Amino acid sequence: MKFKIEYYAQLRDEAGCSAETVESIASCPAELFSELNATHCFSLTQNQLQVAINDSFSSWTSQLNDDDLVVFMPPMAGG
Amino acid sequence: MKFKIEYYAQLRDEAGCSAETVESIASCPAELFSELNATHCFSLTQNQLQVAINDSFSSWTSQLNDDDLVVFMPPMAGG
Amino acid sequence: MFAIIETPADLVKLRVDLNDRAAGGYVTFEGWVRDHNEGQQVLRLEYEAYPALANREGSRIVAEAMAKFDIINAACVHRTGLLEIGELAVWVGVTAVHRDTAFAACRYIIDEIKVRVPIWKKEYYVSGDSGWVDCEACASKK
Amino acid sequence: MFAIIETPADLVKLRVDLNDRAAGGYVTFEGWVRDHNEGQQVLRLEYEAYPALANREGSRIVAEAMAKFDIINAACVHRTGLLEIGELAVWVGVTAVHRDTAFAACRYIIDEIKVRVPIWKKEYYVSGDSGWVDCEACASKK
Repeated sequence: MKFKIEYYAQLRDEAGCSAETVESIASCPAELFSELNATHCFSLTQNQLQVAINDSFSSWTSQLNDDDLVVFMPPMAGG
Repeated sequence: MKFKIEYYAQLRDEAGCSAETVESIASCPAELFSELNATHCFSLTQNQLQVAINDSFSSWTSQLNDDDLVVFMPPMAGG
Repeated sequence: MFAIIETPADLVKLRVDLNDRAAGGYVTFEGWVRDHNEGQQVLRLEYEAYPALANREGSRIVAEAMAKFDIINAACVHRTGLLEIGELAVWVGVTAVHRDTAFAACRYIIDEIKVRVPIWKKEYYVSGDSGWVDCEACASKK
Repeated sequence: MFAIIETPADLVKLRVDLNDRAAGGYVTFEGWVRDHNEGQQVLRLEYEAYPALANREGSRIVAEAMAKFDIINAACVHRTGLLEIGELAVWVGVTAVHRDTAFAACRYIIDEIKVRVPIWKKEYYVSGDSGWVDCEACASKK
């Protein structure tokens, strides 16, 4: 399947890009993050992050579908 | 002794003036209020009011001195 | 800073005067003239103060808030005179490093102002009647 | 109303939009960029949002406040981009008939915004370093 990934804050800095499209056999965000982490060596671990699929908060074990937009989010720090 | 009295809000309406100077033998605000009440028939009783002498909150039994400014205050209703 | 004012508050200036490089949180409370009170439709309000004591007691309350809470600055102004619906009657502003104390101090100031500062209000009703309003503390005891 | 904004908030307009004849109390919270954080001197901040989800989650929080508290209206805006010391990063405004619920709802909104809305900030220090700031909830657990 093909996924669009967007990166923000320190994940963007570490990925070196704000978005990328990847081909993957990952069936859920946890698998997808593990794959991307192998490439980008993020300093944050999965349990420090939240994930959104298609602009909605999701669980790490949600089913991914082709063309999904997946965003991994560092701890919120607004305000 | 001579006292200057100022009236505010409903007490001013009921006294028909915002200030007056009175000659009195009252030794404390309680006595003074009782005298003035005989003249003006206020709708508020002493226990509903507070009193200030010379722009400071005072007790009803404080000693009055000649030329004191005495103000009887209805319940505060600011804000 | 506390002041009784007879003309509309300059909200921009009040805010700028509290701006501080060390402040991370700024909380304000505004009391507005609303169109109803205790079941009656209100046309306008008239506020009257005993100015010398009102300024003294208002300043004391702001100073108490500065002493009680870990805040940077605090200010309060209260209008007097005839006010129309929607007009600002009272304004409180508090700055602090963190929001917790700014909220607490702002709340403290407005609560104390309402029961301790010699200010009274007369309501003018749509019905044609008018009347001096009981104090907040008295009303809540009814 | 919730919005992510890229230019300074128009505080006059935000206030006028909340003005309501039935409102007696108006509480606002502003988060300002302060010159220090956790012992470091801060030069400026950069806020970044995930806009689609930030707008959605921010709007949800404001709607929750409207449902939970007896208030008339509520609004919140959050800046993104480079902000200098003293600039407004976040603004919350709440109107209500009485002040109790206005304070409570304003507090609820800012507390939730800080932990639930996907916004991040990078601090630029006087020392020349810079860094993304840990979330408020994480920092308090340290």
